[in-house]
Amino acid sequence: MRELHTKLKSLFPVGDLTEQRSNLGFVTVPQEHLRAVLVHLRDREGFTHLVLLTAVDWLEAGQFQLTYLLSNRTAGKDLGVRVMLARDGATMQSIHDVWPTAATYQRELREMFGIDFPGSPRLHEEFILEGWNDIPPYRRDFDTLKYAQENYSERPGRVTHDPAAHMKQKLNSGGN
Amino acid sequence: MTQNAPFFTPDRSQYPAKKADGTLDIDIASGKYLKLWQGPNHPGITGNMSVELTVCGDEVVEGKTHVGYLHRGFEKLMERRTFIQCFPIVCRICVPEPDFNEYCYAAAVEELAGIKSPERADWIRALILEMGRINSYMMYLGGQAGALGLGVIGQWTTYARDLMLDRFEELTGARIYHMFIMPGGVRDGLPEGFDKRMEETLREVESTLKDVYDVMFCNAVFKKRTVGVGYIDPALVDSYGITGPNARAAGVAKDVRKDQPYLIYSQLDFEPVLGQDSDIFTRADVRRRDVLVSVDLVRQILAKMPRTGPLMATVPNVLHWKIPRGETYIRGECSRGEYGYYLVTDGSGYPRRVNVRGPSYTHAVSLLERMIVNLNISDVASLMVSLHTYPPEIER
Amino acid sequence: MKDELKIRVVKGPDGVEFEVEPLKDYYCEAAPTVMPAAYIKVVEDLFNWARSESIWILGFGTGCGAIEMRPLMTPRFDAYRFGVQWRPTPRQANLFVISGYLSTKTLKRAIRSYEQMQNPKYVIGLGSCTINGGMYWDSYNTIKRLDDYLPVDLYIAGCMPRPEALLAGFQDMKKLIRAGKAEGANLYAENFEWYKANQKRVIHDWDMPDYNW
Amino acid sequence: MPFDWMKIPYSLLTLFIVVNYGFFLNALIQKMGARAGRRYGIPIWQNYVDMIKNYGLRSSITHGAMFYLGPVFRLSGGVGLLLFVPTIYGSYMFSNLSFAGDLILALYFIFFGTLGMALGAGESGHPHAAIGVSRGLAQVSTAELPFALAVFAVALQYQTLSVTEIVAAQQGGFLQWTLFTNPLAVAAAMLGFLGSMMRPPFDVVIAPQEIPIGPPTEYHSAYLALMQTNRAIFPIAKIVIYMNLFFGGASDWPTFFFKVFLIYLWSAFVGVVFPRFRVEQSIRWFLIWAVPLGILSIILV
Repeated sequence: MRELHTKLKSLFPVGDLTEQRSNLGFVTVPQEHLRAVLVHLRDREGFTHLVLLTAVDWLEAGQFQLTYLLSNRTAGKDLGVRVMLARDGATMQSIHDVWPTAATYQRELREMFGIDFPGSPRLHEEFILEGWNDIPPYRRDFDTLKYAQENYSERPGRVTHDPAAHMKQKLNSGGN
Repeated sequence: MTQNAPFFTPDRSQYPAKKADGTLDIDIASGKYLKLWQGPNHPGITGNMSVELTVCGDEVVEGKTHVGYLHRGFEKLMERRTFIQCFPIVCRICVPEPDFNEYCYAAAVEELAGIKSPERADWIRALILEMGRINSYMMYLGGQAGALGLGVIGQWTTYARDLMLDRFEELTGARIYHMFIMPGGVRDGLPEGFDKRMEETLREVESTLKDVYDVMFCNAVFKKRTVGVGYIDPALVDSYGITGPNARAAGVAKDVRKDQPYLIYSQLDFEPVLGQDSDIFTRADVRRRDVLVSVDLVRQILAKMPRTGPLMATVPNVLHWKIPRGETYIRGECSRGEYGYYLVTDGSGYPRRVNVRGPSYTHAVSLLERMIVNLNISDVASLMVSLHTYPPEIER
Repeated sequence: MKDELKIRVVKGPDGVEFEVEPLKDYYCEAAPTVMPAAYIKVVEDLFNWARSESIWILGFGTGCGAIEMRPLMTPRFDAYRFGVQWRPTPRQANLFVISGYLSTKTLKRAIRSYEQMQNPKYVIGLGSCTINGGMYWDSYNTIKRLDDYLPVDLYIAGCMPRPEALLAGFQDMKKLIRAGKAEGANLYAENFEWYKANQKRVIHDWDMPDYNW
Repeated sequence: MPFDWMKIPYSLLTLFIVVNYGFFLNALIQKMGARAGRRYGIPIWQNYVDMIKNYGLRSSITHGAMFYLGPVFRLSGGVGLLLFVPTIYGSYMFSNLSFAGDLILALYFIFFGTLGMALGAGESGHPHAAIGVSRGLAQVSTAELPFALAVFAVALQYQTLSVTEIVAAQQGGFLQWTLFTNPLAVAAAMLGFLGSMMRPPFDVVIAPQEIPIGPPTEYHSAYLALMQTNRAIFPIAKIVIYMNLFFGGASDWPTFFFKVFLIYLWSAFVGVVFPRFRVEQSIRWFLIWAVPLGILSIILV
């Protein structure tokens, strides 16, 4: 992992390595270098398998984190490539021509986070949701409970306990 | 296309021309093409999803997968549940093999919280995962035969699966959703006499498999329908993210249990099952042999596992459990391929983001859309089953 | 000629008006009609008995409960013994088992499938998620109360209900049908406006006719 | 020849017996399939209940005139086929109207129902029905071919087109049966029989996993009940033809039940253990295996 990171660092302006396990690390890459890094990793370093592509919403920092998780099967190593995007008008270059499966992930990200990937095939077709009329649901500022209560009628009689208070009462009530 | 299989070359003379933006030039009004929806209310579809087929004669010229019918927004729901509250809902993501959700989630939480699950719990986890794998494959074999009209196989394999569910029931107390692998360990040890009853069940599974082999795999009509249909080029394996038996049938020895052994798989003795020329028949055969491997693994696990020792590691008070900031990815080899959980924590009592990587995500969408072209309508159902797709893990 | 077969002008869901010739085009926007028991009691009893002993289920697995359908068709539980069979097309089915949570996308298809079934038709809601949302009580994409959208005759609780519970549910369903109490289709026709309003409130892109036979 | 009016009630009696036997046999065969899958299977009276229920449904939808007529045509195909062949040889009561019909008429009736069904299902406008119809017509044509060849071989052999006379020629010990006097024709016809019974491996027409469930997709309530009735009559009527032509006919009811059961069992037995062919595969199969046998049998005669 460390050698790989050193090598990458000499070629691209990548950030520091977060070593989660001996065979799993995460690096941050500037947005404009992502494609070059991915192609380099795929063709030169044997990271041929795109495991997943997903986003994390850091609402407080006003950023989206895109994670491209690559895997090198022969070496048994995984590398997560992180890209930080500004949350407003988030746009990212598409990598569907590097890995064809990425098109599906990008469709999902556009629908669930509202991140745009210009040029990705069938990007604007509905993927999971149908007739969605609110902000993309996986964003942190979308409140699913509020939406559910506003849109769906509930059957009366459902009680929700706060787990901590409930346990405290249960433990103190009879000792059993 | 490989050299040794020239008869797999598709005939594209009837195929519609491509327009400038890459989409196909299909004029429905010309009467040459027909839109055909397969699903969601269709017995030939694997679960609740649908494929929009454009057919020309009997041949599919374009197929589009539509998913989302089972979307419950798990990844969002988990962001507003504490770590222990997530545990009962993760297994609902994938019905035929729910234990992988529990394992991957538990392992990811343990890794970020710095907990090490006890060794005995690891053995029991592996036991449960292998039992679940047998179940899932049995379901698959029935489905594959059923897609071609051989319903009797489904009867036999589902019966064997029911026996295995009995073992699950006595171990975990539930048939489908076991909720057994908690963050920190497992809920309980093996009950009294479990080994003996397990051995009987395994024998039953083996004898069912023998019947299945005789009736299904030695069947001339079955071979005629499946050999050479739905071929996966090994070169596609990496670019399309193909994992599990679909990749192994193409001759690529992708098996997370061997590549990155998790739990106690490094102490077990097994070889990943490989095939050549990944057509529908080979994939079915690889899975059949994989059941035998799993049966053997269950026997090994029962023989080698420690019978005493703790089942749960010390876990902080789950009501106020906070996990420091970090991110990790945990994967396991489920019956359909690589199953993984990507977990991000931010120091609070709730996960920041959970992403589930289901193997069907790539198999059922991008791969299926590519493979379905030039196929006969009759083979669509069979192809979908043979990719062993399962929609809830696509949309969660 | 019946009124419903005459040429007429209709307004589509997108607001465009067009002419429909029912014998040639397959379009229907007529509301369902209430169809009361039409025969004398003895005949109606015989029919109710036949309906109860021959339950044809629509093979549409809408949620995770569908996985327990397979064991029901196979040796261990074998629901065929009780006259329960699975039909692949809604036209021939009498019972719609909503097997678990319904996302709004599936709800749309479920409504269509339900409306294509023939009167009398029955609905069983399977699992706690059809009763009050169950595990998905705060989910933005699943409905919480099935009986707001379809007339439910029977609920089977559990997450997920065991096959034995389903078999018991079928027996209860039979009792309901035999007693002539399972009139969900007529209930749907009577309260059609209310059901439609509920359905349209959760399905935001309503792009189908209001009622399709 | 003056028309014998008593023939009509007797024919209806035959029809009644055959309908009931057909329902019984269908259920029995379904039960056998269930037993192969280690299930208990449906109750033996289930098909009656299903039929009553379907007649008892309150609503039904039309898709046009042919949609009505499809099941009617199909039923009249089955009934007509039954009425114009002698069910019980040598019996006054149960030889039906066989004095009027001959083999060519029977062949026509076998196809008549399928064609009517094709028109009706086509009218329903469901793409699955349309696909099923095109598959069905292609496959039934090729499956009928060996049967037609075998029938011609038999007709040549006995120098007659009358079913009654063919049966008469086969009396006197089972060695007189066509099965032993012309085995090739029987083999060809039995292979063709598989194809027309809509059971695996030749049930691609109604394949539930591909085009659920083919031509009858849109049929429901009373239409479906008519088709169910036909499903009880038609196979038996067809088997009666086979029995008369190749297996010496039946001179009393027990023989009739036994022979029909055995011939039906043949298709069910094959059906349980085989998946289904694609339509072009099954056509090829008939052309390669069954048709040469039929031609050979004609040549040898």
